[in-house]
Amino acid sequence: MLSVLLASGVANGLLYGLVALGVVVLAKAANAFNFSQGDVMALGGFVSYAVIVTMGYGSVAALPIVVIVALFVGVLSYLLLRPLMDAQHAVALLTATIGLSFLVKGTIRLIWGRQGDYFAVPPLVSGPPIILFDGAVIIPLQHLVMSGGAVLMLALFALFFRFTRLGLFMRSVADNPRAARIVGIPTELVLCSAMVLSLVVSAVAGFLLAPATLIFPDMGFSLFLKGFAAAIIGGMMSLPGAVIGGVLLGVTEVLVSGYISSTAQELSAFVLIFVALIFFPRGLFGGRSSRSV
Amino acid sequence: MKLFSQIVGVMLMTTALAVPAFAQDVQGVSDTSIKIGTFGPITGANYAFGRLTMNGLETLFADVNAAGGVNGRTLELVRVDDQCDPAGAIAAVRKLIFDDQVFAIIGGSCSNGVMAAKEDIEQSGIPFVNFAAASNNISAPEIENIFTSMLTSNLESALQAQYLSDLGVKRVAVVAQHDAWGSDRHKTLLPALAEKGIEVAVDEELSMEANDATAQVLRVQGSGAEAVVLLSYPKPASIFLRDAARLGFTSSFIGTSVIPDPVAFDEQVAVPGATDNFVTISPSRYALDSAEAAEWLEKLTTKFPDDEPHTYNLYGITAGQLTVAALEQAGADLTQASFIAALEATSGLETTFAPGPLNCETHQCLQAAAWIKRTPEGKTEVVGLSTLD
Amino acid sequence: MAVPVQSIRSAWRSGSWVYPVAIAVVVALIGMTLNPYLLFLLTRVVIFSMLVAGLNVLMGYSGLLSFAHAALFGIGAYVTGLMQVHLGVPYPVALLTATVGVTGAGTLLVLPALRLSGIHLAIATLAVAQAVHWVLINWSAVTFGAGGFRAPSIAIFGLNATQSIFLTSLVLTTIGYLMVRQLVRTSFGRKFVAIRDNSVAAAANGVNVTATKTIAFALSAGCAGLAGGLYSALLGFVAPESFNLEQMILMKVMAVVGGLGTMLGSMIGPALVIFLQEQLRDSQGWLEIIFGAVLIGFVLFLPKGIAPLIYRVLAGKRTETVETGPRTGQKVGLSAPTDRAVEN
Amino acid sequence: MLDIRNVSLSFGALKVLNNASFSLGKGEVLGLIGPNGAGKTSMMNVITGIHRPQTGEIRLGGIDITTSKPHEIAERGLRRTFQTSLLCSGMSVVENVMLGLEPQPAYGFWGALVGSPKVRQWEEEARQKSMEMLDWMGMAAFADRPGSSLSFGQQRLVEIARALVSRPSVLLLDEPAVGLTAPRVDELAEKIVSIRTEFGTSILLIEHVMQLVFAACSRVVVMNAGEVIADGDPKTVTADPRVVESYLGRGYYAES
Repeated sequence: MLSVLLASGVANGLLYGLVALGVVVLAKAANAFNFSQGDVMALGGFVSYAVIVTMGYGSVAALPIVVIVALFVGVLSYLLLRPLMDAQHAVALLTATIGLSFLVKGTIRLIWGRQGDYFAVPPLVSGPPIILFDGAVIIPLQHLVMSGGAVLMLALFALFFRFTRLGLFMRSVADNPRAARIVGIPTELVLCSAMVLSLVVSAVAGFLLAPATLIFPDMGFSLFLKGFAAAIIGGMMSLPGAVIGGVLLGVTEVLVSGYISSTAQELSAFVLIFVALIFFPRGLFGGRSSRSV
Repeated sequence: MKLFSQIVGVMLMTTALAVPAFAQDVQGVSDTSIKIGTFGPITGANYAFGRLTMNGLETLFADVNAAGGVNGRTLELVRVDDQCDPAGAIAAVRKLIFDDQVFAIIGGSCSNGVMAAKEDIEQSGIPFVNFAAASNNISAPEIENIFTSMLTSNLESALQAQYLSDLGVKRVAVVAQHDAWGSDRHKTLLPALAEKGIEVAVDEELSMEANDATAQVLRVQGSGAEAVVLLSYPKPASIFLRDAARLGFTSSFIGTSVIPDPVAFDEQVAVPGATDNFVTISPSRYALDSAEAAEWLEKLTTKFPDDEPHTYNLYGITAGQLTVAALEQAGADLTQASFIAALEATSGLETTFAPGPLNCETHQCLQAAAWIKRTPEGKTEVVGLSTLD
Repeated sequence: MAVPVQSIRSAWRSGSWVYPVAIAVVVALIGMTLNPYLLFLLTRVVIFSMLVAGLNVLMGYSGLLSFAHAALFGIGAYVTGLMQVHLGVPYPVALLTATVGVTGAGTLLVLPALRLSGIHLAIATLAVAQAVHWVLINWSAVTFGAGGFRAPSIAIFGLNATQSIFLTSLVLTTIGYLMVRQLVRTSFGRKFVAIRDNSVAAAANGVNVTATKTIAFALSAGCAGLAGGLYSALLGFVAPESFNLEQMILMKVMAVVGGLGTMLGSMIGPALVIFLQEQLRDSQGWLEIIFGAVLIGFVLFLPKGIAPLIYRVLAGKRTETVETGPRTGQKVGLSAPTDRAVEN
Repeated sequence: MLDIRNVSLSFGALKVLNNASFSLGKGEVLGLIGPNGAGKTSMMNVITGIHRPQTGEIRLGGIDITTSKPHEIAERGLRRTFQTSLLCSGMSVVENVMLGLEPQPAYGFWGALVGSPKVRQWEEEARQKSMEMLDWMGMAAFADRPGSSLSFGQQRLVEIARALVSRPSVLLLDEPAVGLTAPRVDELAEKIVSIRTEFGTSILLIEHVMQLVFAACSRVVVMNAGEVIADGDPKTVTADPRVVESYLGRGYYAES
């Protein structure tokens, strides 16, 4: 039982980790948070539904379209919120992203809301689950694809930040925005790419998640909350931390559900958020000093 | 003093607006029309229970109007969105009664909303037929002007327990979502099972947000339950069945009236064979894909081309047929009192979709349910009708 | 004009209680003539004004973001309703207990979180709110679970239930409004604004930042608790979905539209939002899009909300002080470069 | 008045203050100078409790304030200004100054809620005191303007008024001359000197503008790389080769 639980906890956790990646990218580069991330994740699911089910193309075609839509939404969001993207407007920005979240959700409902209540997206690959150790571990292919996709995204992110110019720019803006501006790093470009990147990774997470669940317009917020919890557990500033935080959250949820009570499952994320914020304000992996006021 | 006179002016104006114009003797009834109000979620997450049921009601009204109306009067439907929220439902009901001045209300989809508005409905004495909300507390204990044409949670629970008992099941697992609807069903199912001597092996929660039911499936699997009652909306139920299929857990699965279409549900589960042992209960004896529903399906899709047809449309049709029958019974000299009396006197009324004749003596008019399965060919099949022993 | 404009202006300026009370009396008289539907809406506006006034102390004046207010509002409603139902306590006692209890509970819940600021505080309060919601649903032995329960309504002076709760709410909200407005005009108000504009500088000037945050939170929790208690009697039915995150967002929209950090905004915001909500009752799915657009539009183009515009009309060209200054936590452009941040 | 003994502060591997010691005598105006990154502002943040040093001790009037919180230190009579002007934009100028009097309002929460006579009296007096202070700084004309509408230099003066209004025993000024023109700097120096004579306040002044340091300070402490490298009267210290090397640079004498 434990191994099965762990396997599904890890698969779900990696998805939370993907949302957390988006949270961390934006937090690092722009010191901002975007409530509409969860809704863009839902949008990713709906777009892949439209491509795969409504238009009848394969899953391979869905991914680039999901990314293109997310790029579009990301650039639009950036253009809209640009005046608020600095430290002084943090609260205003957060409030505006709540509005954005409503806009995205409302749009999803306007387009797909009348066609049914919950949509099923066919699995990316079909086939029997992988059974290991005489059935002690059963890994469905969809979980494997989800996990694989999440790990791949993480690897791409790591490479991006290490080896591309834009990635370097984003890192230096995160480390010291003032210095970065002085040495001529295009701050605007960095902020824009952070916003776009965080939404793209969310939409891809939606694309990966969609086949494993049923999609509906309101699905985004709780996923964003869990992604956020994962980011906090991971220290908010560390990319691997975000993914590990996600896995930790996913495993905690499934263990609480399996060994304590399924009623307590929903609570565990909130308790983790609170505990992490109070006792590990820098996360389990963060290392930034804090001031006393 | 000018300020004072301005204030008085504003007050007088407001009074003038607020006092209703008594142009007619019976609220909402003219020589040519009857104004009927309806409320429920038109938008938002629960729109299906509200808007789609309203679509059915309105389609039926259009049908009746096309045939000359009721005693020469056409039926006019006023829709108000309550957003499935208690305050919204109170506002909606008061708007219908005091602002739109409707003759009667046929509506209500979210139990908590209807419960919140119940006091207003009760006090105003307006005839009310609940068409989609399940809670037993809406219509019981009996209140003079409140009726329901929906399968109540008590009855549904009792019928489920009876069905399981007939199957010879001794131990069941319950998997429920803990929202207003789910906990209402849960609260009534447990005593109903106990009464039939059926033991609850495990009692699990699966929330709307869950994307994984591994833990729940494993616990149910380990409990030795012979059947599983899924007290949930299609989404959690699908997640459960998917995970059950992947973990190789087979059992009898019993659905609820919020999953009235096993074919659509099978498409949502999307795992071949996962719903083979799934039977669900429905307040409608024909599914949308049946020959009996074809005529209505066409009318619905013509009238509401943007909305996907749904079993909830049929509940609206049932409520509408009950309303029209009672209006006809009440005669040309229509009053709210005569309409209520006609509703109460309704007995043995055959409707197109209700699984049994409607008897409104107890104000809970529907006392039967259908059991529906998906055939291997992908059609719905009514496997039985049941009424309480 | 019989009443000289000058005297109205000076009355506004001095924070006199005469005008708010006069407005309340007019509202009361108008309210008594309204039909139950409109009176229900008006009472909602009045109750939400109390809540938003408290939220404004937190969000507007102190710059602290909280997502816990819908939950605190809910606790107020539940405590009031449940004490009457379970213990048979009279309404005023239940209401008072709820107010005091929510003040205490809100403060206790958030005390550990006050070490945090900005988004982290917001998320911590969000977690608290979700946890409270979970408890309301699952502690069914006491709370009656997700299905809610019928709460007693009240009757005073032989009036009907809606009129009674309307007058009660109006009186309490007016008193609450006057008290909070009085408070923000004293050193407490300056401390709130100081920790919002710059908590480091505030501390260096002797402001106990944690204590000030706690007071702001306690005060706004108290307002939420009292408003919740009134809401319980207004609805006559208490259920968890009246206090979920969507309601929280609605409260935020009210505060932003009215004008963060202005007391007048706390009254205008709820009125406008509830009016809009009613107008959109028969719209087909545009509600979310419109509210989303309104929120973004205000934050971007009218960050001070509507209240300052009204102040300008009411009081002529006025200088900006605690009552009318910029309140959204953003700084108005400094006349000198600001890139020399505090070294740390 | 203020004793800093062997204070060290580091952020991770970065050592910002290294065993630094100096003291500020009663009624003294002490200049703290050094190159960028020498740790001057960090020193000020350590003194005012914003950062807690890893080692060492800070005493104010003989009382250990090393672990005190910023507001407690302020209440003990130590006030400061900031490098970037930090008036609260949401308040008028006079309200900003009144903030300096906040720790000791003679009324509590309940009094403030109901607006008791005591509250009104205190508020009236506080406004009076603040207006006097603004007047003294020559800023009374701006009293009702929003804090953010003032020029940078004007905000600086208001900030000093805010720090002074509670008559602190020690005042820390962090680069008050930034962005001021030369005649303004002279005015500021005069003000600083008269703060000492008029209120008896001891002043620690961090400054790059040597014009101000020479005009106002009786003694100078020089820091470099987190260490105190010189301590003495301005002329002597600025002649110290180590100081010239590390901070003032060759061009210094040529400029002045």
